[in-house]
Amino acid sequence: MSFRIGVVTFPGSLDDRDAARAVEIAGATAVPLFHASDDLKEVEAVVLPGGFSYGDYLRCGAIARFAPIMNSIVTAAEHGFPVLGICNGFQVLCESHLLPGALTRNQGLHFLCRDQKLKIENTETMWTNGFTQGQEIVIPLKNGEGSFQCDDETLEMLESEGRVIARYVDFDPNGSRNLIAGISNERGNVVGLMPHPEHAIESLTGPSEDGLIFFKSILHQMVGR
Amino acid sequence: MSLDTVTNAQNNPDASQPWAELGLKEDEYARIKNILGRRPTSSELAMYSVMWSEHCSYKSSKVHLKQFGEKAPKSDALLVGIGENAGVVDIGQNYAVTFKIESHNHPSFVEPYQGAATGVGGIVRDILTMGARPIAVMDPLRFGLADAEDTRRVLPGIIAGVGGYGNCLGLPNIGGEVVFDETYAGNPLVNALCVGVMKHEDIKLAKAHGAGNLVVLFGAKTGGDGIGGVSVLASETFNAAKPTKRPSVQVGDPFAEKVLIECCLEIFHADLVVGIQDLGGAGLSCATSELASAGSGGMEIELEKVPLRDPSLSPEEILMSESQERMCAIVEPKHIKQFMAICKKWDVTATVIGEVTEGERLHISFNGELIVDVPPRTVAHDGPVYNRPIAKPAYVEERAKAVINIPMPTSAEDVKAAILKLIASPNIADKSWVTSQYDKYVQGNSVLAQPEDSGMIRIDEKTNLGVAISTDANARWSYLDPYEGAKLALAESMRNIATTGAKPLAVTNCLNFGSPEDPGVMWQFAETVRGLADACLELGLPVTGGNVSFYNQTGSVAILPTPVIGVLGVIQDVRKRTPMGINKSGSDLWLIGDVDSNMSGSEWAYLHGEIGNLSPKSDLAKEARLVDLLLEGQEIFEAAHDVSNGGLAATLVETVLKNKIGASVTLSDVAVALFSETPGRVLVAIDPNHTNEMVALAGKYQIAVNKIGTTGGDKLMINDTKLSITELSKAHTETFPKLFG
Amino acid sequence: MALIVVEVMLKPEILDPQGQAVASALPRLGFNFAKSVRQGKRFEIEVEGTPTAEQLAQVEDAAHKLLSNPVIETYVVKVEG
Amino acid sequence: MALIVVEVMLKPEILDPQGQAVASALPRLGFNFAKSVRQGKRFEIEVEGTPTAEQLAQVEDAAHKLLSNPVIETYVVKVEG
Ligand SMILES: Nc1ncnc2c1ncn2[C@@H]1O[C@H](COP(=O)(O)OP(=O)(O)O)[C@@H](O)[C@H]1O
Ligand SMILES: [Mg+2]
Repeated sequence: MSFRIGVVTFPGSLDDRDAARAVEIAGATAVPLFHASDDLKEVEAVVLPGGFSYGDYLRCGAIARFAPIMNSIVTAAEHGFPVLGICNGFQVLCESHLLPGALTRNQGLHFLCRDQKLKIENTETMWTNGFTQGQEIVIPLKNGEGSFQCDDETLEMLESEGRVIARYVDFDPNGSRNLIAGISNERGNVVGLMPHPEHAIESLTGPSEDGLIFFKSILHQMVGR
Repeated sequence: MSLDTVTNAQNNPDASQPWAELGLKEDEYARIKNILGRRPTSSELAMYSVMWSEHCSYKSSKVHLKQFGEKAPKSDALLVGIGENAGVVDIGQNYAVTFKIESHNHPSFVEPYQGAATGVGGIVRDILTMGARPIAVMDPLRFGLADAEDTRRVLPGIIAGVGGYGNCLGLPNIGGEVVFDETYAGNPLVNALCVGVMKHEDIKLAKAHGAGNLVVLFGAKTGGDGIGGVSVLASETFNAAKPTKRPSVQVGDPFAEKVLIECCLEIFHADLVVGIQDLGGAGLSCATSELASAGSGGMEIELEKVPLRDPSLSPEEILMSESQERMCAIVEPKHIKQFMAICKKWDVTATVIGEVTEGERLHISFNGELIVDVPPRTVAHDGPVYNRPIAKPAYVEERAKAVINIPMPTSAEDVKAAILKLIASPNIADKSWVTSQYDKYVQGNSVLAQPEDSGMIRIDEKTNLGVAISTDANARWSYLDPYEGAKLALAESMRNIATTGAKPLAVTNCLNFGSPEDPGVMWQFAETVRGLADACLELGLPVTGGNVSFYNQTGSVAILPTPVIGVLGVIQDVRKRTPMGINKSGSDLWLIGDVDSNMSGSEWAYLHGEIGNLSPKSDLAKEARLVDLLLEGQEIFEAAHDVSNGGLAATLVETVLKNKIGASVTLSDVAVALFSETPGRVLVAIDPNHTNEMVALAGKYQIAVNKIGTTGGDKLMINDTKLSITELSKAHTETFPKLFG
Repeated sequence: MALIVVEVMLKPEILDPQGQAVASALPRLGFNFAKSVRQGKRFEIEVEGTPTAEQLAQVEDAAHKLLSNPVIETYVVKVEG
Repeated sequence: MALIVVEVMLKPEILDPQGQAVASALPRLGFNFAKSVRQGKRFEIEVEGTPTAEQLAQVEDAAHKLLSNPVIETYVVKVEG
């Protein structure tokens, strides 16, 4: 049986189908998970996709955090279960305190959709082990609230522990501290990423196929164990 | 509190009613009385007044629009034609596609963000109503001068609104237009297009069939949105103190619409509706009367069951409310439980508010009292029809005789300065400031998006079947000659489709004009429709639907006649699409089509304060051959880009800047070659090995082709004019950030 | 130094999706106190010294022109501390 | 019926691009009163009757858990009218 990765749909999730497509192209089986149930359906990893859960009217991810499925995910993640949060998913992970910091309004105050260059800074996490250290990739970025903010102490901790997994290169799209595009938790099983790897899996529809490596990394990690 | 019931209307036949305040003419009011055999109740009056408005009844445009039916070309592709919420086209492999443009001009001037946002929301519901999953949006926009104070208020709000709503729905924005002209000051045009896809068997119609079937209202609760006018009635029938202020501004809730979409799609998938209609303009009045009118029998509605956001609403206001994010479905009783369960899953409020009846009347009651008793057809479909006076405005002949004198550069230096000036002008400049606020990636099927000639969406991931869409208008040509202008807009849109490698299939349109009460404007309108209908017939493309927006004028000054034409095409294998940008060095650049020296309506003329005299004449037979040439030659085109606004100069610069690969070209009569906007031209890049095929295509389709240069290098060389990619890029991209921050 | 506060709220008749989102989230978390929730903006403006009448008039003007959208919003100006 | 208000502001050390945008727009419109501007949120919560101590404690709890994000924001709960 092939490796099962869950993709959660919250009300207002948008990139759930795209994330599922990425999972499948990477060679795993995508399993739809619905916010209202706490059943993880025996998946071995979970992707929290992009979108505007509950319209993001309060704060991005603030309401989704309380969904029943998140209770299960938080508990599992604390025991090493792999979770990738993309964009809104990253915001949900921060609101759930699985990751430190918060994502706030872009410095330019506009929603911004562009092909963004990133540098991969940590290849040890479950979701980035397929990259080479310092590898530069281009994947779409699209958000209105992607500015990573935290206090100095947290920033120092993230940097010293090597938990910044990717940084913006050449262009600062949103005013994130230290140009942070993505971070991981201490164990490296939980990763949050603002840009969208699931939109860079086929050159036909994306700027590159670099995004696929995130999904292949987890397969490699789990299947090759 | 007094309710104006049907009985009351019978007993007090002479009560005076505010029909004039509601925008009805005296004879229209008399006609309503005649239809009903008594005076209308205040609720009936509200319904008739809004359904017989220009916006809902097309009373000034109907007599002209019927040409689209009369002159319709034979088409096997058309599954649902004009008259439904949106037309449906067969694209093969059992897929059907539906698309339509609608305007939200005036609301966007009043409140740019919300006006534009709800414009997107409205057209998406129209597409959803057909049973389709919405898959992309586009936004043709027009503004007053770019540096005008009010444009700085209106434009950022409209862009944020289009993006805010569309992004939150998860619909990729794959194209649109941003055009500036003085006449749009005070009358910005916000046209929104949506395209959706479904399987043939999933097509839904707005019809209420089957006595005993239930009428279900679902989605957002009803508030007082957009009913400023009807409050006249409410304050007359209600004497109790109540809030008299009703917002004329509708506020959108894209999250509510997103869950409504998912909810509807699940309901469609389970095949739970007999008919369905979105609530747009005229709200419940429109939805109930249209459903009943198109159906087999009558309908009974219990209005007090409508869930309210504002409990103080009167029945008249409930009928009129334009609250967004609502739908109305006809459901067989045996399916209602499952229907409700799906609504509950998505947290969508759903309420049975009535049922389809045997009779032929639409009955609406409020707390048991009958307040509406009408033949639904008379409300929805048999509104007044006007044959408005038409007169060719004097300016047309005056312009035709005008002598124009536009400076044309000759020296290498002047050519360089001219190009830099042209590509920095707001109409030609890079629009990324706008389009980067739109998500073009969501759904993962966007094969082409702005700034490509058309947007292209993959429909099937296995077979790679796809559709392409483009919208175009050249209002300056339409101003000089609306008949030709419409034909040229259609030709351009069709050419954009073929340039990317798709075969044009069907047409939609949004006709934006000044006041129909001005015979000159009415002439522009009539000529436009005649031109579009003739062109569609000649090109074999059916009009599947559209929208008319009148009264876009300030005082006596109307906007330029602006027929926005959308063409949809189909491509069998999206992997073969042709992009616009030069993608390798060492290729040959060929210009397909001839140039002439008519500068009328061109951007270069406009930059010198001139609109010109005679619009170019369309040659549709040649345009059709060009389409065939483009489709047959697709395999050899590495890149292709249409020549339109800004002429070859703009085309060359855009082709070079896309991937930052330069080119050298040699042109004779360089200024005309660069700045004339002669229609029917496309620039293509091919491998030199394919020269013979290129020449053969030209012969076969009898279209002139000229090799004008080669690709490569880090600059654009035109004869002895050198422009580095850096300076081109700077000139092209600086304009919008400078103007709008 | 003083703090001038401008509070901007949507007019009561205008749909407030933000407030609605909060209102429907609260009971899901077990909070049942709210009859309704509206969400608005709060601007904290720091000025030198005690605000003068003229300054307050200016703030009013700015609240009307920039901080609020009079088509759909209302505002209140307050001096705090 | 009473109004409980929750005011949520970004912590002073957190970047506030919205407040900054207002601060730089004001002088362009000829307003020179502001030393600095911060933008936050205001929630107006309607409750039945006069708010009880227990209700207020609940609102505090909701403000902490839902209405604000303690990582970047602070909040104040007030009773108004
Ligand atoms: N310019 C036009 N060309 C073709 N069809 C049009 C045009 N304007 C309106 N129609 C058609 O008339 C019908 C009514 O239009 P409209 O009231 O805008 O529909 P809806 O209320 O569903 O938005 C639709 O089928 C629409 O496609
Ligand atoms: Mg409709």
